[in-house]
Amino acid sequence: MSYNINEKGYYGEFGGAYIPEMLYPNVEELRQNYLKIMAEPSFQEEFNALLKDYVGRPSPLYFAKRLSEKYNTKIYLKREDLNHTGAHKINNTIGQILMAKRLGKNRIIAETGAGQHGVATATVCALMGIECIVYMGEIDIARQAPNVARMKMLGATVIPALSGSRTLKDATNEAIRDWINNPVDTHYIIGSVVGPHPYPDMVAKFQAVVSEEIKSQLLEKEGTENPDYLVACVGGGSNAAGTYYHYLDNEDVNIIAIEAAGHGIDSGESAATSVLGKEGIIHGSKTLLMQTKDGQITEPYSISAGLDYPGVGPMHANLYKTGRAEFIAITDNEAMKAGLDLCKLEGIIPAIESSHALAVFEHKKFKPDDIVVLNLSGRGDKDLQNYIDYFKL
Amino acid sequence: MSYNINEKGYYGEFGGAYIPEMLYPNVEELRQNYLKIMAEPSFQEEFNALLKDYVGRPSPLYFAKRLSEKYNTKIYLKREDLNHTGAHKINNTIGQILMAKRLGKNRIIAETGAGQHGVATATVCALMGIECIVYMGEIDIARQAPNVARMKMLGATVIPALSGSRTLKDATNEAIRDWINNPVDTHYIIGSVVGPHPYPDMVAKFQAVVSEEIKSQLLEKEGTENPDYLVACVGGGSNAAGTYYHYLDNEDVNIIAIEAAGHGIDSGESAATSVLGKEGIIHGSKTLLMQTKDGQITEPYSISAGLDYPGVGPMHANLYKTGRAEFIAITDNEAMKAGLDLCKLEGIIPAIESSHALAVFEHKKFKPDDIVVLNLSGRGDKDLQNYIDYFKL
Amino acid sequence: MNRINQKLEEDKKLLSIYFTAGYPNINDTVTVIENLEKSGVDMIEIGLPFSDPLADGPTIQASSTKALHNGMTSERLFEQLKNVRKTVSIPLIIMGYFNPMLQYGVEEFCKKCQEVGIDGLIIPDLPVDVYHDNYKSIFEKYGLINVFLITPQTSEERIRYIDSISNGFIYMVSSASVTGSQSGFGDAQTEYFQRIANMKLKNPQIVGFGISNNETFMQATKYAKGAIIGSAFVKHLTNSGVEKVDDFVTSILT
Amino acid sequence: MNRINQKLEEDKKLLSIYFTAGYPNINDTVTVIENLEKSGVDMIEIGLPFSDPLADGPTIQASSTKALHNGMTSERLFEQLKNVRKTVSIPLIIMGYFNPMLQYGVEEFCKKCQEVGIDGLIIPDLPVDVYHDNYKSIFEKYGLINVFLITPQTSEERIRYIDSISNGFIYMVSSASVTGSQSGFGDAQTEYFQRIANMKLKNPQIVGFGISNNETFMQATKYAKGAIIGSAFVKHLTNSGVEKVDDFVTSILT
Ligand SMILES: Cc1ncc(COP(=O)(O)O)c(C=O)c1O
Ligand SMILES: Cc1ncc(COP(=O)(O)O)c(C=O)c1O
Repeated sequence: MSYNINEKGYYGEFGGAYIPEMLYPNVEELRQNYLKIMAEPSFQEEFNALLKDYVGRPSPLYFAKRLSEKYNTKIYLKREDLNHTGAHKINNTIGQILMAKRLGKNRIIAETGAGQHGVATATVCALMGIECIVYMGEIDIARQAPNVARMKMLGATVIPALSGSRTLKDATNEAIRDWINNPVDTHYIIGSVVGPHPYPDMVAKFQAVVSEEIKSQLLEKEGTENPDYLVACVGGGSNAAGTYYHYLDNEDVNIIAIEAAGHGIDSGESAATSVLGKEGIIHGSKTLLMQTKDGQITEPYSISAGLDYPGVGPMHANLYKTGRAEFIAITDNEAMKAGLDLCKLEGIIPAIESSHALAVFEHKKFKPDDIVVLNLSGRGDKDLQNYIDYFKL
Repeated sequence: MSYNINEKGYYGEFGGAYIPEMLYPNVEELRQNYLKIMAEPSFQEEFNALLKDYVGRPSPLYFAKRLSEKYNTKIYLKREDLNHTGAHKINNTIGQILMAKRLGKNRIIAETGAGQHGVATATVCALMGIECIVYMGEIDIARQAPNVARMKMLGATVIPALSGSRTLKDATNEAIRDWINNPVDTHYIIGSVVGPHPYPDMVAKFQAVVSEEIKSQLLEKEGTENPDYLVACVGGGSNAAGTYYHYLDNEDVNIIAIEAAGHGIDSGESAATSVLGKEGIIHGSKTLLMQTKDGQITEPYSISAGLDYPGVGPMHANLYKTGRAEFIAITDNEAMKAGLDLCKLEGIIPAIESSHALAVFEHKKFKPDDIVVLNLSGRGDKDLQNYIDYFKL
Repeated sequence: MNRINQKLEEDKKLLSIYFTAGYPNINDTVTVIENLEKSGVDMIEIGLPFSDPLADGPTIQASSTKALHNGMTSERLFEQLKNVRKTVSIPLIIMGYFNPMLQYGVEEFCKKCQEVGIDGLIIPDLPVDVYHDNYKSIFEKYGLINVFLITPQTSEERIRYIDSISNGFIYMVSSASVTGSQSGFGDAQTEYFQRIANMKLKNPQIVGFGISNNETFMQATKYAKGAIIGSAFVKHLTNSGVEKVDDFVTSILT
Repeated sequence: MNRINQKLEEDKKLLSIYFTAGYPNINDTVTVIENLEKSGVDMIEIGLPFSDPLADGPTIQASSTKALHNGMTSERLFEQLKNVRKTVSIPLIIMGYFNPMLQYGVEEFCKKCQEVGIDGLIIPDLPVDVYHDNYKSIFEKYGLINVFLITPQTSEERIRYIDSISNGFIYMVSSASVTGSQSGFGDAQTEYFQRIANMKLKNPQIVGFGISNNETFMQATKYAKGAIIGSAFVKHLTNSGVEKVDDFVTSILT
């Protein structure tokens, strides 16, 4: 049994491309070409060179000594926070901008939640001299102000999404609308393993460099490629997909996915899709999503803009359904505390998204000789004001 | 002729340790031990491991294609902005915290201008679980708010310096006062190649990893270890010292040092020490500094908090005096424009300090086949508000 | 014979109107339908509101949000339509996104449609292939016509494929865009309308998106069998209420 | 014989007072000196203000800033002191940081000191070695005593070295700290005072830093030859002005 995508664009029963006909030419063009383009030596070469010299890869696999002591286990942090622009998102945008160029596109659109994907997209557009429009929920614009400023510096146009919950979901709707309106010259750089096939697979493949590096780094440090556990937070699921990718079918390695419980699973203000979601269609993909029994998509809530999304990518829906991954929901409070803890113990200020992953250690007891690799998906510079307000520092 | 330090702690006629007797035991303890400790294999091992796994070194040497095209020369950026905490400063604080531990110190103080050194110090203190006090000018606290927030997150105490120009110079005074008051258990982590011997040399040696990496990276990319030019901004001079270190005595390589001209050399609001300074004593070191004819230290001005310092380290005073380095002064306006240019051309938001270095290309014409390596000393996240206000974005 | 097919055989250009069920007020649905028929409209698309209508522009999205807020659901809509066939005889189509239908159960949804007298469905985010492989037989079992969209970017090959599996009409999107975003048609549209007409498809085409007045209605129907008006009508409902439906229809037809 | 050495030979505990030249007002310098002598002070340290007085606490720093603001410079100070020896006979020491002296020219500075009747210098940031190698002969040429500091952290060996190159007194910093930061002495200080006394140095010691009233003056001079008051006096000047110097000195001595 494989947990990877099949030829039809499905993970088990999840995935596919549930898109309006207006998007068909774009998505189909991408579907027909993405694997071929990614396989071209010139693509590989350019992609790898940029990851190395521009993004700063490989990102370190850092043994967190004081954190490990606190929880009496062996914790390695995969330092995606050290990437250029401060999160894993750039791995994907580098790949997609090269893809867009080869598809002859000269206009880029993107949605963003935490703003990391928006910044990463604005960045690669500046790098290539291509026009960039980023949709961002009005609420997220307010709570991730530094990233809005960065996008402007980089020359991108940031358009507020004013509908619905005015967060990531709605920004995605707006981006899709833009794409419908601009079907020829525009490439839509989706920021996570969501959306219609082939996006979930393409984004996962661009992020797969994370687990590729983990394998060789862990081999060097521990004499084995296999950790006992992989831990990552799941908004749409791209940092998690990258972390799991090369281990998906290796059941010696346990997979843990962390979702945002917001004020608590039962509070009505949550984004814990696996617990609260049901199968359905969101943003062109059949997956798990939070919805009313009538099929209206629920407005999610999380303190973390990057996890404030009512769905998960189809890969994760399948990992949940099959039991391959253990899903744990972490509240705002637990995440914030875990984030501050990392600051104090390791001198690393994590993105609030990543803080959710870090809270796993208060939830689950690991054995002293367990090797736990956790994706520190981003740095917390964008979240400083939230932390400061929260802790009244 | 060597441009490195001599046994007495001088670069040519600059350097020495002009300190009150109250500081003598501390500085002397350091002077007697620093080379020995740095040479210990266990020190080297710990230092290098942290630089790799925690800081994320080597930092890339990135060929800036679009910038190179614009200026018709070959521009490589040494990406210190990708280091953990976002600037070169961490190279030094990692070294010094290991030094402090070996000297048995359990309390750390530091001064900071842009806040990068303060953050880098707070970071390593958190990493090692050591108390940290950072002095920062009141003006700098206002203009580098994100870094103040970061220091708080990391558990450091930030104490405003309220005297004088309320910038870096005054923060340094306050830090020195603290050290005088706490002579036994405290190590003072100076953030640049300034202060009494052995600080300038010690900090330069910790930063020397920058030029060590440039040599091998350039060899890989261009088939030679030697660029035609090295460019770095000079506040106190630590990123510059690191950039030049292994090339100091190799006169095939031209050295360019960029200072902050503020509103202009003759405006009375400047920090261009080489042009405006004279020999004198500042913060324990004989060097060039801006002063009245009566020997009072002048209050400097630069839009960049990290360059807003009336002196330079003694290494740089000597490079200036001997003509080994060319010094160029860049105004606020030129720097800001160069910074925005890098955003738009390369998708990199530089620290305003580094933007000064980037303005070199508007000042000096390089040949098409010149290889110019420029130290991109830090990222601009801390400066977003300044850029936005300046450009009314 | 399905009412849609019957209507398409009439020798006239058809005017089809879209509105959102439960808008402006929850119980306006049937009133709007009745008034539309009385005003001389040929066909009606009843919008089943969805929280995330990604093919729709701001006007229809706002009406959907309002309708949901009013309490509209699939269940409620079927309830409202229970007796619609006692008073209305023109073709009725439900236009909605796939997720609410999926949650209702596709077969159950189709069954209910048949029960209340719905003739067809337009589901923008249900792709042709998925329909063909999974749902075609269900739709047919309940006598429902499924309507597919084509756009100026749709390839000739794909148009022929869509034509082959369609059995009512083809919804010809005037330009690739979300609803409500165009005003007036240019050369590109005319060229496109003509190109499609020349393909001599087995299904007639009805143009949608961007029709808002008599002029655009005339342009659109020069080459096509009919035209659908959505946003412009919803705007009219917002401004003038359900009683003035007549004014709007008159303004389009004359 | 230098006035300092003469004074040190007197069989009494010495009270030395520090103040900042040109403070509170630019022309107060000589008035303060005269009033101090009249009040029974044994020795005066005239602070040459510096922009960055890193061994000083807030009180003295603030007075320096004010004095600079008032226009005090080395030149101006020498000007003010031109006739001081017509009215004042106790030892006068200039205390200042090295950079202003360096800019003035060290030899020129020393020459001026001699001309106006200055007996010695205290330069906190001129290290013993640098003095010894570069400036000792100049100081001696102009008959100036240079005073070095020791602190509780200074090693015995270094104290002996400092004693060997001193020819006046040793400035014994009561505790390692900037000026004005202690209030009262504890066991550690007493132990330190005693330890130094037991070393039987050739130069007498005068205690500075942390002396602010009769009690601390008595404690400090129990083992040492005298004591220096700085911040407490500057505070008094700030609050009570130059005419009330007498009150302050009386409060210390009785
Ligand atoms: C730092 C960080 N981590 C995680 C996420 C969540 O996205 P994903 O689940 O696709 O990794 C985001 C999204 O913005 C992010 O910025
Ligand atoms: C990014 C950056 N560059 C340069 C400097 C200037 O310091 P130095 O001259 O020691 O490199 C600073 C100081 O804070 C800085 O933050």
